[in-house]
Amino acid sequence: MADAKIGAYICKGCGLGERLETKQLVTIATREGKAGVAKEHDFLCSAAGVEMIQNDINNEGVNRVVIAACSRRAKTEAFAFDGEITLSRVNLREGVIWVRPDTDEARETTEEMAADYVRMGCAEAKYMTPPASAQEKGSNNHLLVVGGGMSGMTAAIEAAKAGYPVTIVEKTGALGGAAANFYKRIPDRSPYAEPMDTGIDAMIKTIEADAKISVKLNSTITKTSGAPGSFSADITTESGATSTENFGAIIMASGFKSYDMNLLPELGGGKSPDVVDQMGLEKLAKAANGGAIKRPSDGREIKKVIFVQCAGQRSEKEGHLSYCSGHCCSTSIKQAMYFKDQNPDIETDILFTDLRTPGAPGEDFYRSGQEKGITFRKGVVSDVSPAGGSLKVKFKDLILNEEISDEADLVVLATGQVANAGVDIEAVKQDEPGEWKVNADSILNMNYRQGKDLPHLKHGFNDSHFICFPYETRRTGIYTCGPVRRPMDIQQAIEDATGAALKAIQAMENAQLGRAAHPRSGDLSYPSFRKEGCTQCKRCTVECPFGAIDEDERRYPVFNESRCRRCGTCMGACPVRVISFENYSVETVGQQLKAVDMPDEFSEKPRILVLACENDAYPALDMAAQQGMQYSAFTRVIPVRCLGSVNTIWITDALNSGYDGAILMGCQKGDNYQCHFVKGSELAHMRMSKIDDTLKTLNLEQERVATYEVAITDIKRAPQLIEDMAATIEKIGMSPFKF
Amino acid sequence: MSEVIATNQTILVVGGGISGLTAALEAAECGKQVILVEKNPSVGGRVSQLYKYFPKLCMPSCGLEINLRRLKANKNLRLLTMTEVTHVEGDTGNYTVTLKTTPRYVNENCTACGECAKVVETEFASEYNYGLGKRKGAYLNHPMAHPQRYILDARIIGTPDADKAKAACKYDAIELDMQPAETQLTVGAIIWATGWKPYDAAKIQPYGYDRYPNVITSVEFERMADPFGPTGGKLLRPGDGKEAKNVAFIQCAGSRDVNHLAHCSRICCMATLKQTTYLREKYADDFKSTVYYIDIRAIDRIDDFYQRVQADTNITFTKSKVANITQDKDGNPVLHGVDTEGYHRYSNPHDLCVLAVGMEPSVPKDGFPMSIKLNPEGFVEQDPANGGFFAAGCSSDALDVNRAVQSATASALRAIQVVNKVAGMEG
Amino acid sequence: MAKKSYSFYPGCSSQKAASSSNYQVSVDAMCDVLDIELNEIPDWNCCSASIGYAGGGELPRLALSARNMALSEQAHPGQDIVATCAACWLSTKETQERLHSDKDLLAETNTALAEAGLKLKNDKNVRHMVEVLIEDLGYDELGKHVKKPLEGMKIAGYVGCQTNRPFGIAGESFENPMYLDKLINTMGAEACETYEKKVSCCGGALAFSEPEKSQALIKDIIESAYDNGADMIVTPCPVCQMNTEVYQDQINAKYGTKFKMPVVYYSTLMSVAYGKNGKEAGLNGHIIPAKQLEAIAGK
Amino acid sequence: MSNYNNEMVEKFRGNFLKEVEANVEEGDWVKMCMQCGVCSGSCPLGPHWEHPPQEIFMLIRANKREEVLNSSSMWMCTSCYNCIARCPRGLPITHIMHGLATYAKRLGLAPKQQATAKFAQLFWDNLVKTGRVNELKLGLSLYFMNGIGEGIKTSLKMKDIGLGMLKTKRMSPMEMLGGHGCKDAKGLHAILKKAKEIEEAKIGIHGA
Repeated sequence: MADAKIGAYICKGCGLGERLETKQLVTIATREGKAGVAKEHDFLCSAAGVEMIQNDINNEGVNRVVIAACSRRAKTEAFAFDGEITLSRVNLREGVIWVRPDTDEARETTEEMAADYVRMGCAEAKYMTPPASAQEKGSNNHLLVVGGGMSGMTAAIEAAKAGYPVTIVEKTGALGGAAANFYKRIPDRSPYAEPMDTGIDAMIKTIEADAKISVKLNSTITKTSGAPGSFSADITTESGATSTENFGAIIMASGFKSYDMNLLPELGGGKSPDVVDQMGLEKLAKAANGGAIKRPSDGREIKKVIFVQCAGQRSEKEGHLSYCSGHCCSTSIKQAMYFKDQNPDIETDILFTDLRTPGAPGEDFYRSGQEKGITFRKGVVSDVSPAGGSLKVKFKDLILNEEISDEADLVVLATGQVANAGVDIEAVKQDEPGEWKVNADSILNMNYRQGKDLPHLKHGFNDSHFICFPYETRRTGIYTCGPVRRPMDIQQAIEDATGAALKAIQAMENAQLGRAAHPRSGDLSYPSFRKEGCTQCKRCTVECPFGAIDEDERRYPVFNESRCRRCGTCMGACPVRVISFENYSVETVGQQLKAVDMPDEFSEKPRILVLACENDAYPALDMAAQQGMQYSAFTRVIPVRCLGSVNTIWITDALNSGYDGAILMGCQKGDNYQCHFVKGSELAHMRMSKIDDTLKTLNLEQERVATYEVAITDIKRAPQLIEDMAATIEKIGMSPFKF
Repeated sequence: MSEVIATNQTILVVGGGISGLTAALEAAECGKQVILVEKNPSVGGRVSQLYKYFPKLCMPSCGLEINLRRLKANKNLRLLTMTEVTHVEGDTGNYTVTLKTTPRYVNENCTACGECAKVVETEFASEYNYGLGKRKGAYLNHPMAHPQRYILDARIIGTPDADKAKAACKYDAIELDMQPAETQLTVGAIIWATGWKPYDAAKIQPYGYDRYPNVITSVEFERMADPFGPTGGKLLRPGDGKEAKNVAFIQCAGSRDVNHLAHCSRICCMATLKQTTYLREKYADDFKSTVYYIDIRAIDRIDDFYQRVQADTNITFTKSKVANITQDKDGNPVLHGVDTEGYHRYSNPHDLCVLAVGMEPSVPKDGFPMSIKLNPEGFVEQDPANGGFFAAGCSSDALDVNRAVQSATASALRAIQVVNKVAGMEG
Repeated sequence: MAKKSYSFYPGCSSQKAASSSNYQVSVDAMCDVLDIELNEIPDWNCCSASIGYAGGGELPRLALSARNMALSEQAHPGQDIVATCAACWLSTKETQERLHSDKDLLAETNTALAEAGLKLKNDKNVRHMVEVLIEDLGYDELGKHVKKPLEGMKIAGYVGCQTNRPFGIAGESFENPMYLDKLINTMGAEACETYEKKVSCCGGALAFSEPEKSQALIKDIIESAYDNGADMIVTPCPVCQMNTEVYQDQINAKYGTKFKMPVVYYSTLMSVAYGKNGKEAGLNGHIIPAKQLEAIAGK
Repeated sequence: MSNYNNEMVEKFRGNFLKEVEANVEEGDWVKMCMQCGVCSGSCPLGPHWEHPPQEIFMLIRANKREEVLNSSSMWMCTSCYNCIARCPRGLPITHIMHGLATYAKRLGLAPKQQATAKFAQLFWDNLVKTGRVNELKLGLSLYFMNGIGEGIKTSLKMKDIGLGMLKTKRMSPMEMLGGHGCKDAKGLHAILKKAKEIEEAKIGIHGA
């Protein structure tokens, strides 16, 4: 690859020309920044400005572009150049002139600020190389779907429709899953009035007829390894025969189990064959197939059915489910219709506390149930017990405010869905490398360092933690869908599975190009590591939020680039600093903070280093500038991919080279974390708690280093935190470590 | 507007809210050519007007930042703002779409330096703040508005303000003679993500939204809670600017009502639960709140959040559809009705009454550019009859953000199936 | 404007020497000015109002109104049926709609009507006089005829229930209808825009059977008119008029209030504004005299 | 008529909702209530309802037959139509209340001495006689409906109003003798008789 040649371009637009000595900045870029080309321009983001730069790239061999203008968040499209280059954005607008007053007193320090940022930009450029994208790119585009129920079948059919080959692995002897036992399903078409065919048979036919879809029944996954584009899975049949196949991505649609109603004896669970759960009733209805549903106990005809909603759900009682399964209200309405449609004289009472039939389909279906004469009562059931050939149901009617004792021939308990999510990797100890064993309870049996199944989120479900990103998986290339993710009905499962299929396809397409999945979508950089130097401390393998790094028998990390999301947590974790990305490394940041011109101890010009998360804190500071807020001219901000990527060496270096304070700004941590790299902020706080020792040895005050959780909306607070640090430094004085 | 290139392998996404953004990004990140049209000056849609999300209480702008980064970085995706689809012809895999772009009067040169806004004097009610508070005639809706480019309100064109703005711009970014433009494109599939609008609260006459200043809508309350909203994050009664510390929330304001919206809007219960937490956030323990509801629909794992709010002793839940509202001499809305759990009558004065207004499809039944199968509520049905036209998000049903994004992701695949077939890529 | 003709259903209370005979007088005066011809349905019968239910039941009740409509169809083909009494309008319009939506019910009704040799096609609109004024003439037209603007008069427009719900006047809301206020303003008087008892119930027929309960409601209606600075109340409904006017003394006795609030009909108001004298405007039919109107009418 | 009651109890044993759907005006709608309570809150005489409408609908579905039919609640309906205007499910509540009241009366279960029940009957009888209401007779019969003694008291209480009405010519003693009426009262009676027969046959009242 061609030698590095820095081209530094200083913009004079947006008042930069008036506020700053741009000539001076050009000189700094050339002399100190060693820029091969350094130019100023009145209006850099204009067609002319951009063309000027592109020409230098094409004709002058510039391959390290430094744009000293506005924030990296502005004019991004304008500064998207062609060619193998790196791009450094020096934030003179939002980062300097907009946060400083336009006064003569302020002029000097503002100029210094700008000058430092130009130095920093050039320093970064010097140590970056254009990302070449991962060497080993998986090119397999064959989708593995684990689970042959409604969700799995949908994912398979939809992916195949888009042209991708699919293999379904189903542990039972037939496709269809739970829904195969349903008599009918909740309608998904207006007028949303009548239960409709489940469509299972049609789907199975479609799958059998589709050359792109192969099905392996009575089979489970006994080992999963590899990465997006190059997964490998051992598929083992009941008989124990195992075949190993390669896949590009994986969809886990392992569904749910119904909550065991025997755990609800107070509601008659297990006390009488005439008390069934919703799945039980589906079986009865399927058997009756439109005819009269008979009592399980004695085959007598049924005159009255009572449906008990929220059975063992939405309850804090020991062993109950604290959540709501979402579909049960509509399901009970559907099931009451089984009776009403067959014989309107059968009484069907639904006892609920909140009737949850959302959306247009839900409310229409509720009304349809009422029209068919289903009785809805807001009530809490306290006891169901067999009594004289029928069932006695005790409940409090909350509308009539009255204890009621009613009789029924059949009671249906709306119990919840329990995710079939494999082993909880937080709970079970992981096998040591080399001693890896199959776990019968595991769905995927991944050989990942961090465990055999996907991390559970809440209540044992494999959902995404993020509201805006329901498919933000923590195991790149592996997506869950259907009730294993969140309790849901068929309609939602179909929608969910279709979405998951897209993400899986996207993961395969990304892998082929060595591209990262979001949040750093399209990032071609990848972590490389110098094996010599590695001390096998395992921090990177343990701390990687996405389980991207395995260990070989000798405890050396094994990177799986396609699993990597480029957050740099491994880089932050590494005590011997052998992990780096082409365009983001211990050097690219370390050299920036060293490039700063450090005034001496008596100058009364302290320096404050701010390492800000590029997704929340940095935009917050940008927007503060837009709003005309100001902060100390002694601040030098460096955006980082994630606070998890902050290597403590940066702080130590900063302190050693005379910085008077350092602030780390990351996202919210804890259970309700907002860090899109899961633990970045968490880890940073942990690591920084250890920096105190360093401070002691240098005998510096602890207040000089602060770590904060900063949300993107902390537009007022972020600058304030900087001001606070400035004030602290005033109080405790300058660092003695200036050279 | 520079030349837009599209073929019948291009996917058109209509609507730049979170659903449209998601659908467009997911498709583009699968390597597809995507054109995203948004009728407003910037993308982000309704979620950009939210202070927080339920149940995590995290900031929507956090996810928006990520999506904007994805958008700026993706060369497969072309964004057209201030553009609407006026007509669609053709069929699956080969649609001819007519786009109408209304003038922004500001071109790509704009650096968002803000000089034009400084000189323009005329102010207008802020759409972004649902009419609470004003904005200049040259403006950026909010700090994260994308494209980060100002817009001149058409109403100042031809006034001295417009000339002042032009004079203030150093970059020839302002073109006062910009004209509406019509473009025709060929696309293979259409993702319809035009979302929802709040139901017109004035139509719910018994609640007097049009008569009592201290009866407001949930979307207005949301803007008030935002530190960068019209009240700087203070919960003030429009009537007299007094801080609202005893706040009533009326559920199903327009929803589940055959006189208004027959459907359940799904999100309102959760939105209200979320908004009660704003009261605690602002006032610690010094507040009271009553939620008047028919059923609290905190579906699936979100029910935890409901349980958490229920545990707050300052918040009361009353199972009752409020009959009507009157106003006492202090300007307090007085809510009249019957608590149906055991029959208790009430006439409760509150500082402020928030109507949890329902979700109405943005596009009226007769407003579609081609004939589309809708359900009676006006949402697009998933029906083969709609061919290569797929609804995403709230144009398909009243959905929360999470489900809207799922729906958008699914619709992206459906569209990809169409263009892949066109490209003969199967097998 | 050309003469407008309607098939008119006056109703029991409008008859000579009946409780709202003065309403009829003012309506005649008003229609005379507006060139509206009201052709009385020959031999019409009582509609049984809404209180008749417990005596008559459903079908007999429907039959009553059906008979009137059938007679109207015979005598005034092509003419809308117009009523001035809220109860008459409501019962008739309800019957018209019920029989429209329920064919069996229509058949049964006709079986009953056949006993008197009648048959109902049920093809007529049933309208309230106010609808005629607003929809067929419009405020502008109504304003044109004002000879004596009712200046300086503050009037509470009391719409009440049955002229307003469940049908009401097109384009008006149930909770805050504006048409009465607009009429008042059109006549040159000032409407109490903030009169919040506008659509509250006066107890209707229960003023007879449940006097205490009803008078409690009536008290609030009048009180609020005073609170809003009204000189008088105007209403489109005979029952409202009767209830709010005649019980004021009893209410004063019970609650120690000093009510003496005149309650007139919109038609009274209009007749006076149109220059009719007190007698023509039916002002002499008020127990609590509307002195300001009398003064103007006297001029 | 209480044998009618027994027959109905027999016929609909244990299913009051079905009974209401079969025999009560607009009774089909009862099942559509979703217990929001807007009707109860909208009723002008609400505070005087022992069971407000929405609760009555629940009682019906809960088979509380006597509790509903013996109740004075439905008789509190002033026919203001607020409930109908506001009901989110579009129930014709006013008519259902009228229907329930009428039905209770037919079954002989309506509260004894229920003023509105009596007045409604007086009103009906009054109007049926000549085809038009005779307000004077109606008024007097109303005052005396609870016996002479009561009647004198009430009349005295009402005399001022009476005088006022006389003075303003909104009432006339002449009404005592004949007064207004339809010419074809005979035809009207025939119509009403037929209508009654048809209706009662439908709901199983025979020999009435």
